Amino acid sequence: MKAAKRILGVAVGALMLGASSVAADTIKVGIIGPFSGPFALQGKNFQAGVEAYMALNGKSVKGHDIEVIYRDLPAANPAQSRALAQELVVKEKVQYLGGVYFTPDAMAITPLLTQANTPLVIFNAATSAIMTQSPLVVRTSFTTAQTTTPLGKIAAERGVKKVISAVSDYGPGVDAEVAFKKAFEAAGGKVVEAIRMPLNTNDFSPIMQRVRDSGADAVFAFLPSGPTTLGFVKAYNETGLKQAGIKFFAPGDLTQESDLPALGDAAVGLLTTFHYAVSHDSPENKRFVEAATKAIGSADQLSFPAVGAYDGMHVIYKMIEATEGKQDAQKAVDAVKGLSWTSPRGPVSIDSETRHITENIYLREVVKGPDGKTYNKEIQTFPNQKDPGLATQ
Amino acid sequence: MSPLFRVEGLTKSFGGLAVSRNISLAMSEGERLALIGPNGAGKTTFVNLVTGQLRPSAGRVVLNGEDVTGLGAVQRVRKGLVRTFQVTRLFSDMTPEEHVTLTVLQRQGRASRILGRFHGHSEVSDEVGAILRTLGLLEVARRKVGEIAYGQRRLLEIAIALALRPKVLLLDEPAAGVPAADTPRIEQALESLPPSLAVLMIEHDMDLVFRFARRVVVLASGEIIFEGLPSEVAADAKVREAYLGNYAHARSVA
Amino acid sequence: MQTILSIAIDALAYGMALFIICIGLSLTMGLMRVVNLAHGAFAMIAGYIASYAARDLGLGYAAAILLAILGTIVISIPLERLLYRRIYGSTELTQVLMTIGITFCVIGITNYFFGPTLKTIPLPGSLSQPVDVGFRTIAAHRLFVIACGLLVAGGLWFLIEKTSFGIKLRATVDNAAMADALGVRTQAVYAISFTVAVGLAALGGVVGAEFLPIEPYYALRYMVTFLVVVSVGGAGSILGAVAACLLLGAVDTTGRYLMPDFGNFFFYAAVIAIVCVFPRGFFGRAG
Amino acid sequence: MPDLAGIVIIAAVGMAGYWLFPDNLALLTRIVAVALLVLSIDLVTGYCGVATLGQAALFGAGAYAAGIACVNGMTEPLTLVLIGAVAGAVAGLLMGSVMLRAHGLAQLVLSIAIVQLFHEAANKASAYTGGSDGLSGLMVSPLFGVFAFDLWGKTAYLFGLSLLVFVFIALKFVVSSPFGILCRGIKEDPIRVRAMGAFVFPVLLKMFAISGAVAGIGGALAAISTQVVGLDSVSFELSANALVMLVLGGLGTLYGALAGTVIFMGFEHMVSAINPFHWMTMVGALLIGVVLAAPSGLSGLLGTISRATTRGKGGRG
Repeated sequence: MKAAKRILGVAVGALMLGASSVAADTIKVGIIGPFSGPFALQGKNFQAGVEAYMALNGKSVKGHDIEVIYRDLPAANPAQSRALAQELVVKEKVQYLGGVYFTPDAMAITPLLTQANTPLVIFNAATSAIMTQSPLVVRTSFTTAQTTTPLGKIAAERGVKKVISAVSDYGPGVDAEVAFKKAFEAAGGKVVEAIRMPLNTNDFSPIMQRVRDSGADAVFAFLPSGPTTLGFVKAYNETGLKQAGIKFFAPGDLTQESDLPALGDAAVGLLTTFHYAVSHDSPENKRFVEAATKAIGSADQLSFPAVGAYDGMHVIYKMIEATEGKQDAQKAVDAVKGLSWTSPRGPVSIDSETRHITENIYLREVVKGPDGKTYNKEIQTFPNQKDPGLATQ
Repeated sequence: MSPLFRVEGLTKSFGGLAVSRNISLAMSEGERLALIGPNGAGKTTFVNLVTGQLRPSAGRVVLNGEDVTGLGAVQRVRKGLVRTFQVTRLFSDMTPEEHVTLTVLQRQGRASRILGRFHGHSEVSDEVGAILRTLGLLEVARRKVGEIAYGQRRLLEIAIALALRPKVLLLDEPAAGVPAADTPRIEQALESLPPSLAVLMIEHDMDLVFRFARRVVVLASGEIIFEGLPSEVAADAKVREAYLGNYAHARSVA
Repeated sequence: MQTILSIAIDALAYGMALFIICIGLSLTMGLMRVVNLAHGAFAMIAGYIASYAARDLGLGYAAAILLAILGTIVISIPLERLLYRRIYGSTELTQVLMTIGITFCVIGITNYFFGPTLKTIPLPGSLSQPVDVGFRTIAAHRLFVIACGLLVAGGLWFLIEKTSFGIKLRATVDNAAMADALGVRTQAVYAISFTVAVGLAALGGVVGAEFLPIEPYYALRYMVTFLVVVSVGGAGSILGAVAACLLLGAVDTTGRYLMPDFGNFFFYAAVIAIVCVFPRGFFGRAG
Repeated sequence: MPDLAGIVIIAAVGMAGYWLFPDNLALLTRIVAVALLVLSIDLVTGYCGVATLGQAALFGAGAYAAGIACVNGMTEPLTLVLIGAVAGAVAGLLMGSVMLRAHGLAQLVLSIAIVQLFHEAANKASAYTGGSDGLSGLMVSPLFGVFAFDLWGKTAYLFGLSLLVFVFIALKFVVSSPFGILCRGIKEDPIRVRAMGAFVFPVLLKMFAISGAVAGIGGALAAISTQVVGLDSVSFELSANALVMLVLGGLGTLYGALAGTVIFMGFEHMVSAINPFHWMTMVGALLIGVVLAAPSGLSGLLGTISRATTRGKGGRG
């Protein structure tokens, strides 16, 4: 509760700052994210990442003050997304747009960018195709195909022959299913059945029954982070699949750190691949986690969107540096093509072809720490992974 | 001459309970018939059966030689079988003029037109005006129904019915709930009904019945127990028994 | 056969969880004629209290449930006095406006105090183990939910059909003015019914949390499900609510097993079919 | 022309929005699109008494039809609006023929089930609709070959505003036509209407088609101005929000629909800009406040006030 109050304070503070400082050398950055509604936690992580970056790297670049303006987009809503982006550009005169949690919201912004002379740095929205919509988009998150692909190989290596895939029936779910199938079958395995579950499924036991009936050695799952994950993992445990030795593979969305306390012991042993774990062992990450935890208020709430936002701000800072504070979107984007740095998640770079981030993907296992809390422990690294979805295009 | 309208063996039961039993009666053009009976005798049920709000369990309704039993309420209205309601059913935020105009337009098949005006058809407004004048509703023609007196609402029920140019009109207690001071206006309205129209009136006010009806039918427990001249009703033993018996029974439950 | 049994028991557990949450709404809608869209919000409040009690205060499961029910009722009393009393007898749409407003507020406030993360209510060891029921293992918790559902159904039936309060309640529902004239304190009857409904929402929110996890958006996320279940069963009917929950639970569970890709189609197609055949719900009260 | 003054006021308010908030035109355009949706609900709920929590099915039908047509090369905006209207009307007929089988709560639940089925279908047919990623890449031609739909959104807003005024005028004619009056009658007492010799079902179905066309125009406008169609346009959430806006503004006047939309969305925009994290509480408080202060919606409140003042002056309406 204290934390929530502090967040509110910070937010109001940021806004007050916005109202008072209209100096000519202030560069505004507009961040669109789900700050309320069912995905509010992810939005809070955006904010934490941004604030952490600014706390550690200063609030100005080459003498230009940076001001961040947040706009709330609670759920996927392209019309509202476009309206917010337009307002940020036209009214608030932001030079950079950032954030964006959902793919359709990004798709609604891309047609505006050239005219707005504004780059869009995507902190999350994870469908490959966004990058092809505009040359002014840069992405610092991941794509579902990117995080999922190594899993195919891992599953095969661990002696799994037959897998049943169960994904939520929406864009990223389908991306995950396709990417896993491709990678797993390339490695010699077979996906015996592919289930697409409606997003609003509450009771997963019938799905688990199906998993059991399919005779597969393992289940591959993708669900959006949040409440459904909990039901899925619980059902996996309660219906005895875990005891029966059926393995569980998933991209890391399923075991995002902020869901782990709720999952509790049920999550122990789950294998996931992802680009970032809060537990990542590096000095950069330690600094980041400390600052971001301070910004978000509670260590339990920190999760992957924060690192996307943190690196997104890094890219924006570099853009401002390169353009000397002048508004020149193309120059700004060109300046970060090929840019590489050490992120809290490990070494990363912006692919100069696709403008999407190249990063390590880690295999993680959920384990119990000495304090009794579960966390994602990185146990294997797949270095410098590009987005396979874009590479094939 | 075959009658304009007749019902034959009309029967309705809910579950095992018969509320109308084998009712048969006929009416000819210009007929003035009163249907009376104690509370719960099944009078309104009878009207509902005749006008198609309820489906009979057995029996038929014949209008102008045509069996209309299979038709719905709307089609029966269009064939000329029109009713008023015991408790007025009106649109509280519309005016009498609007009610009657809508009815006339409906009769002309223009009520569900989107590309058409509601007001301003001179022949329609003439007709509406004439009907409202006959029923003495002209001065309240443009007040909302919610604001006019109950007696006037009862008259409006009749006005709507007349606007449909019915062949047979069923008036379900046209004077019910009307203050005594206003009953003469209702009576006046009843007298001014077109002479060729066959009218069946349900009414409790016996003065009104005697003045209006030339024939009386008495219904008790869903059955016709008497049919004859108004002057004979009071003397009929079965009628007396039905009314008084029912009265005694009614007291014991109240 | 084993599969059928297995699905049947899953459907039963899910249906019973729905039943416990929805029956309170069915009572408010059927008996009090209030379309209380904030019903889920009360279930959610209870979930938060139980989670707080069990995780932060370290109370046992039973104590957490009790505290959650009492706490939710305490919170609901001022709401009933100040807000709900204004909409008894209002049009349905006005009630919708008010109760959606309440839901928004509850979501906003919950988010503010507890943050947007999922909250769990730790189960006692005895309920968290899988139990072998012969043909498969099932979480003991699911059996507990089934038992709770049966208990609630029986208890409510007794309350409404067999107690003097039940008589007063039915009299008030049929004709409030008459009941008032006969000396029934209708305000009090409404207040008590409301309390019972909220208490049931609270119980459902806590014991159903394994199916419908507690988070701030709970109140809106499941609103449609609750509304659908109540109207399929017929508002105000205990038997109807049981039937609706079991049937919809079965359709949902079977649909998701047989053709998971079209699970929602099954569910909503069934709803449309049922509503078209039984426009008042299975055992709806006329009028 | 019915209600000329009102129409002038709407156009004037719309233009005032254009001059006063030149930097928020995308928001204003969105308000216009949603206003069309809310108007369409007013037609069935306010004029016919059929409450619906699924109207977005019709809005979405229009949006997706226009979007799919646009992606397939039909990029002329007026044509797209027409396509949206037709698709909305067809969806309206479908929805009406199911919903009109029930009454009251059951009817409401049918509307929910239908919008969920539409949503599910749009998600499943991702080859055509883009599924949850949204249908993107709508390249709408400039209006009349001259005015492009650009970043500043002037074309989109003025186009939307003109559509709104045009639709509003058309609806004023509809609701004051014999058909419109008949609908009001059905809302109050369908049995009386039947006793007048008028069928109820076909009349209501017709209104559903008109309502669908209006919602479809709104959807097409949203598709044209956003250049993306998302699943949110066929969602229960949008339907419920729109109904809330209508009830907020007041039913059965058309003006209430517009006022409710502007107030709800304007308020939401304002408080969510002031506090992007906790605006929901404020919106909730607004709704509760309105019920306590004006149970029949804001236009009802205005009506009460104006009646009170005229009565105070001793005048008679």
